[in-house]
Amino acid sequence: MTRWIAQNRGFAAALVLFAALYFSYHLMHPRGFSTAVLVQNANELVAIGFVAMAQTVPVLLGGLDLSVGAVMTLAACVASWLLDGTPAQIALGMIATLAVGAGFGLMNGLIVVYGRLQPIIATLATGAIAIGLALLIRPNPGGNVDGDLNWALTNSVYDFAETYGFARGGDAAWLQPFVNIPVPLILLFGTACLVWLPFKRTVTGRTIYAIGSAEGAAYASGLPIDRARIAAFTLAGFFAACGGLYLAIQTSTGNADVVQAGAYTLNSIAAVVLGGTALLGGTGGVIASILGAMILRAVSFYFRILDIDPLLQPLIEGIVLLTAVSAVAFRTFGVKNQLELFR
Amino acid sequence: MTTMPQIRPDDRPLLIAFGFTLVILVIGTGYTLSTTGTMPLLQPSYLMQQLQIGSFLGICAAGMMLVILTGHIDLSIPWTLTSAAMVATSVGGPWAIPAGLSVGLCVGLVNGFGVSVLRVPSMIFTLGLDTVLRGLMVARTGGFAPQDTATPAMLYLAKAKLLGVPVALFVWIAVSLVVTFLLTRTTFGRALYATGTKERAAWLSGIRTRAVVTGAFLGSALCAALAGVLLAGYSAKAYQGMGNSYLLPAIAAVVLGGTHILGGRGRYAGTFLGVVLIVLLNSILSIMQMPEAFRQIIYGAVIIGMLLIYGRGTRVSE
Amino acid sequence: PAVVSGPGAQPECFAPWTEDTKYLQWPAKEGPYQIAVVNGFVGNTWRIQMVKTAKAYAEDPSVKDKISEFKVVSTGTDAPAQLGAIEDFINQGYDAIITIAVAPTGFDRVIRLADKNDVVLVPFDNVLDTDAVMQVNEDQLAMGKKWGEFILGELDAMGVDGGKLLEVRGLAGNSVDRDRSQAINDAIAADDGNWEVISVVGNWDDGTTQKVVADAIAVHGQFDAVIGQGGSNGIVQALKDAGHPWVPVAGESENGFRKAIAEYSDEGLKGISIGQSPGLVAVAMKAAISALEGNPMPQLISVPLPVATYKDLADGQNFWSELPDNFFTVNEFPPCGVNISGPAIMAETGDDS
Amino acid sequence: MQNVPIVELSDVAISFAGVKALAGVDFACHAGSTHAILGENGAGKSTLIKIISGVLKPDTGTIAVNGSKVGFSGPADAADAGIVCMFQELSLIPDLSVADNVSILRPPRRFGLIDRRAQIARTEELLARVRCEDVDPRAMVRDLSLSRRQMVEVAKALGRDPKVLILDEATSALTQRDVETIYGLLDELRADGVCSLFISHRMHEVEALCDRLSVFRNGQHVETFAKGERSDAEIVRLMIGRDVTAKFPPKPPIRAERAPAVRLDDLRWEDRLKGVSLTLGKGEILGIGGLDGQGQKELLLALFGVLKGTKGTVTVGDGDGLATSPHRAKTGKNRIALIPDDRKTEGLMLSLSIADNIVAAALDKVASGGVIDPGRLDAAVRDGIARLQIKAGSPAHAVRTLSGGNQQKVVLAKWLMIAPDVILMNDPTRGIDVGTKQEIFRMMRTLADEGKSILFYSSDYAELIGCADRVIVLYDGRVVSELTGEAITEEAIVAASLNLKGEVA
Ligand SMILES: Nc1ncnc2c1ncn2[C@@H]1O[C@H](COP(=O)(O)OP(=O)(O)OP(=O)(O)O)[C@@H](O)[C@H]1O
Ligand SMILES: Nc1ncnc2c1ncn2[C@@H]1O[C@H](COP(=O)(O)OP(=O)(O)OP(=O)(O)O)[C@@H](O)[C@H]1O
Ligand SMILES: [Mg+2]
Ligand SMILES: [Mg+2]
Repeated sequence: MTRWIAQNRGFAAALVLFAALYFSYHLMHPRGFSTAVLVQNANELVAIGFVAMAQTVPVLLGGLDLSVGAVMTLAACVASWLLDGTPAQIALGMIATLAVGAGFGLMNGLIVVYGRLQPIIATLATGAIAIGLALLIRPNPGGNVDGDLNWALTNSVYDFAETYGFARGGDAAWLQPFVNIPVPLILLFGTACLVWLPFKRTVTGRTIYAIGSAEGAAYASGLPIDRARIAAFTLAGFFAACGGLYLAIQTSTGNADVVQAGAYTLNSIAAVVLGGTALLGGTGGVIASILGAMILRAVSFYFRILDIDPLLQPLIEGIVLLTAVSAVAFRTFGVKNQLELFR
Repeated sequence: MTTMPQIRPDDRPLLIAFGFTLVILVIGTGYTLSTTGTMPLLQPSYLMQQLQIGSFLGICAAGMMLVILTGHIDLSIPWTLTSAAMVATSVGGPWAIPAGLSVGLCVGLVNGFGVSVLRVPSMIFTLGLDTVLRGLMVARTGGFAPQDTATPAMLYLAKAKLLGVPVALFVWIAVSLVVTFLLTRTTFGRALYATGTKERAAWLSGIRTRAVVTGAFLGSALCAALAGVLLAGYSAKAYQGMGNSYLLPAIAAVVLGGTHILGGRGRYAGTFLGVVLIVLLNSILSIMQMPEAFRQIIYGAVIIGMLLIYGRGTRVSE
Repeated sequence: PAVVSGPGAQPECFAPWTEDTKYLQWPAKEGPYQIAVVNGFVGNTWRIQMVKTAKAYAEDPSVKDKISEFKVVSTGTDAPAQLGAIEDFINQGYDAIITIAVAPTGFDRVIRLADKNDVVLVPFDNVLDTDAVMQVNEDQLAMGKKWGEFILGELDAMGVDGGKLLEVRGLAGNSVDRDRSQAINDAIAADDGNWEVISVVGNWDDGTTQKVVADAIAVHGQFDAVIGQGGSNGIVQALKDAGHPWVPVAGESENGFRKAIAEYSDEGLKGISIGQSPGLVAVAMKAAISALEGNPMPQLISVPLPVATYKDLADGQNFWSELPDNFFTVNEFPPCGVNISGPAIMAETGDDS
Repeated sequence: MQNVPIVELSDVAISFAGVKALAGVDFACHAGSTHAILGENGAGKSTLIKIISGVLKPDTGTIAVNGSKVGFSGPADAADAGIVCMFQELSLIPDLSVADNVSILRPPRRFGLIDRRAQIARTEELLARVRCEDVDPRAMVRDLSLSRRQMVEVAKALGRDPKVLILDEATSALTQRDVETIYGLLDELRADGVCSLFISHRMHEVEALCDRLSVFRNGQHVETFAKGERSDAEIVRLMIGRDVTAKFPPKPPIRAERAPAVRLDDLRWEDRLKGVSLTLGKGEILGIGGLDGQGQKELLLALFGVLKGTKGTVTVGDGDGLATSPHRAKTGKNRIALIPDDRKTEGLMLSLSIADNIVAAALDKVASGGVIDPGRLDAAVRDGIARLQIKAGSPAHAVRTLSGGNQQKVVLAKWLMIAPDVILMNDPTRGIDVGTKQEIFRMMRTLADEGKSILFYSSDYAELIGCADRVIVLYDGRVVSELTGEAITEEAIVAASLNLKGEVA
């Protein structure tokens, strides 16, 4: 345990910060600690959570993916055409959406690896392409998404069961311990656990960490560098598409909003940093970034329960962000060997 | 792996960017000839106008390049620019421009402190500061800069013409000369490249890397502030969000000019060409009335395509 | 809410969009009410003026006693955050939520929750593609039509019946841009003159508009008129800089634009200024309160277009030559008892320089 | 040994940007032998083994393994063929655990996923084989000392079941005990029929270990012969083309009284320095000995202003205190220079040009008022290159194109340019060939004679004995012994290093 904290100091700090923030939010909320509030918070988290996950993978490599927000938007626009009809059609639509995102990520990976471009600049460019495609697919916001799907996935497990009439409409005894869990939370953490945790324990996954930590050493050790890079960007595209898919379901809409895409990309980087993952790569993880996204969101929750001048809110938001990321830095004052500050 | 003939690898991006600029001019002229029978792109007056507008971007890019050379990035350009403009117009009078520039001074120092002393990743610190600046402007002005009209001096710098050439262009050229001089002929320039290549080794060589990084951010913020002051002159007033469209093009211009995004390598002439290229590309797309969707796609494709042609970025084999 | 038949309360203020507009009625609640405004983007003049108007109106004697709690939040252009904020206020037990939607669709879930909890949800300005909620707006199609017809009328009066028109569009992909542009072009198409329309994208932003108009002038030489959806200050600036002769211009309601019309109309700047008013927020708040009191309300409330042409500009009344360019002149709606003028909010801001 | 060579290169050539690194090389090595590769810096040794291990592809020529031609597309292919390489720059991943590193390529799996528990068990086994039971498999590599890392690297190589094991200066940072362990291991491996290729600049190691030697010079394979066929002097002549008579310049007579340049009194820092007191005289070369990681590095860093929170008093020259940053150290009344041990990340800016590196520490010397004078700059660079005889095509080339030895010279040139009064050296000859070493030692003596003071840590006892006027030995952050003149012997240093007397001097 002590070793875990020592090796994951950033994550531990983020966890404490989030717990404190979120707990006091509930204390102050008129309907704190209720399923409704939890469901609402979870819904708000999913898209940014997925995009933060997406950003994490290239960051672990020591790169940045500036196209994650755009890929999310592209995926949402694709999904807004495909998520209607019979259950089979909807399922196919979902798969197609995720495939589009993963495919776009794959393209990023191929460009970075075989074009030998720096990820940050390659994805800046492909991000523009993704937004362009999204605008072609959805020149104006709109879409048609199955209403049941929208309702079932944006509520608690009970509503999910009720909508689709399984487990006796949600009243089955075995389901009772879970009925209050928000479905979006299950989707988010489920994807993280089912996709990321196993992936991390493959050679390719470990190579991603190795590249971020010491690329030359990773190559000299014979690790599959190119494959890992491509996999990382593909995975980023996949996670971003998960975010887009959920966004489309949540809003029943595709909206090729350039500004929103940009905001998501930048927020994803903030989330990654808040979660304790080093932008230089090598340490950190996807779960930590979800936590970072939760912190970002939790900060904005306060504007809804506290009486804060609306025109001061952007300022406060900025100061909180700046303070949070600088707080991490106060460690630098404790560093006794100044060489440790310079990588 | 044979010897590179004549062309030095450093010059390649310059030549390619220059060639590409010519290609754009040719395509654009072909288009206007075939549609309207005119060729505005080759008229000096049109080019001057484009360069006048491009000078705001050019000045931002010059500052951004300093920061990128140190291996960092400055995302606070948009609201530094806006804040400087809004402060300048609200102070007004002879102190307008100094007041605007002093906003840049403060922003640069704060960024430099956060990045080099606190060692927060620049990507995130400058983003945070940008948000704070936006918040400050929203809060302070409440939507109405007490006085938002540009002073005569600002109008002169941004709009007037000297010998038929826009003064703004002279400002851009002056900034370019200063930056080129800084980079090639001063100890600060050498220290900048050294720090960007390997900060650890530079620091152990007794280079004050914190000061160097702070200097780079200072340069960037001052450039953004200057661009803001000029832009306010060009629009005759300052307004919220006037800097929004200067961040990504500035980064793109620097990179298209052959500067390595991770720092340590790059020449100013490249950045200058990069700006010209982007300005012309934009104006041709708008002449063609290109829909936003295709505009974005072309933009992305051009960046990728050119970088692929540069063929930089060595595979790590060690 | 129940769908009822009209007429609704205060028809002089809450005018139905068309004759077919249905009416909605919520069960009457005891006041005072908790009301929230969920804004999206913040960081341009219009939105800030809107927020200030909302706050000022909440203090207005006519409604102050009816509001027990009033909050404004801005979520940025982030759909989940906006939906989340709305849902949060529903959860907190707010009675009415006013919002500028970040997208015209995607609100199904919060509409459903609002109905379940008898919360009045009022989108305004950027409205929703649905008839399930009460909405407040100016008619964008009518606005575009008016712009187009006015310009063509002026040209006709000048004896011009063909030539080049410059259209400056707004933000790509936005439904307001789509509606306005379509109406403008329909009006032009309906004219029997021989018009060539050049479209450029100005994003409703002064700087972008100024640049694209300058570009268009440089390429096309001269236009017979300009129709801009926004960023009107930029249009004027670009014409001035290029030494372009003054021509009829249609635009928004920025103070700077009106100042320019007043100054140059003799020289040919025959302008029309129609504004999407930040004061809409006050109308939306008033409508929400009225609905909470149990009055039948039109589902789609049409707020009259505040039109001013070069003929009826008066300094100190519908523009202020002493004041900055950036604020939106039309703010009050007398039929609704919304009397917060732009300068009044400005006075509240104070002059701190 | 008459059988088919396990690795055979025929007519291999490779060049980098026009510089021939290897040309027309025929080379073979056999199973069951330990084969040394010798040559001065830049001779092409590292390039050779990079070709063998698949890191580089030759421009021409062929490689055969066990008689059949192969074309490796990367280190992974070579590893599949049983060729395992320990590079001179470690190939460990700092942010992964020791266990992860040891099994990095072919980890034990369960259900297709990496089995952490099996991995740890395997690592413990391998660490035991290299007598490093003290290393925790779960620890992060970045938390280990350099010598421990090298041993982990050895364990990692062993874990790959090598047929050909290549050690490129893999022992350069090892302590005596670990070196012995490796000797033992290599003997075992030889008995198992493994071929070991061993690159080292330490002749005594080669002597002790290898049965065959190959000498390279200027990118060409000069000769291969069995151990004992040639004398040391002959080998050196083959390597550098001339005789090296005395390795170390003669020491001046011992002088009792020297004006102090640096005085330390009870210097403490964290738990690494526990009260170091010493005096470094003007014109003196003071050697620091001891096992790796006893505070030597920290001592040098502290004097250079890198460490914060030091306690105790330090007097530099007449009355100056401890610098607070390298910049202060460099620009103080008494200028201090530090030659760091890791030149790739601490000494050099690899992708910058040779010229820029040489002037990096002395920018203000070639500038007035912050503006550089190109004439003075060129002169200074030329002077630096000439003074240290740096072998370089053009000063405008990136330093990374230089061989290791020449890179080290660039570091030295950089610091000589500020005309330092006190030079701190952290293992300055690591990976440097005999010829260059000799030059460096001669230069150190010249500097000392000019009145400069040198504080010099070396992991090689012979260097301390041959070069230092006085030697102090550190143990656990304390000076445990001070040796002067005749008393500087290997026995004395080793004994003090192990703190055998148990006394504190
Ligand atoms: N990537 C490269 N680019 C340019 N030159 C190179 C490159 N790699 C090696 N060289 C050159 O090839 C020659 C041989 O270098 P190599 O590293 O093999 O020497 P070495 O024998 O290992 O020397 P040392 O004893 O210093 O390790 C040197 O002159 C070096 O400058
Ligand atoms: N990233 C790189 N790109 C190009 N060439 C490189 C790169 N890194 C190293 N090299 C070249 O590869 C050659 C071998 O590298 P290495 O670091 O092993 O040098 P070396 O000569 O063995 O040095 P040392 O004394 O440390 O032995 C060097 O001469 C260097 O020129
Ligand atoms: Mg070597
Ligand atoms: Mg070597």
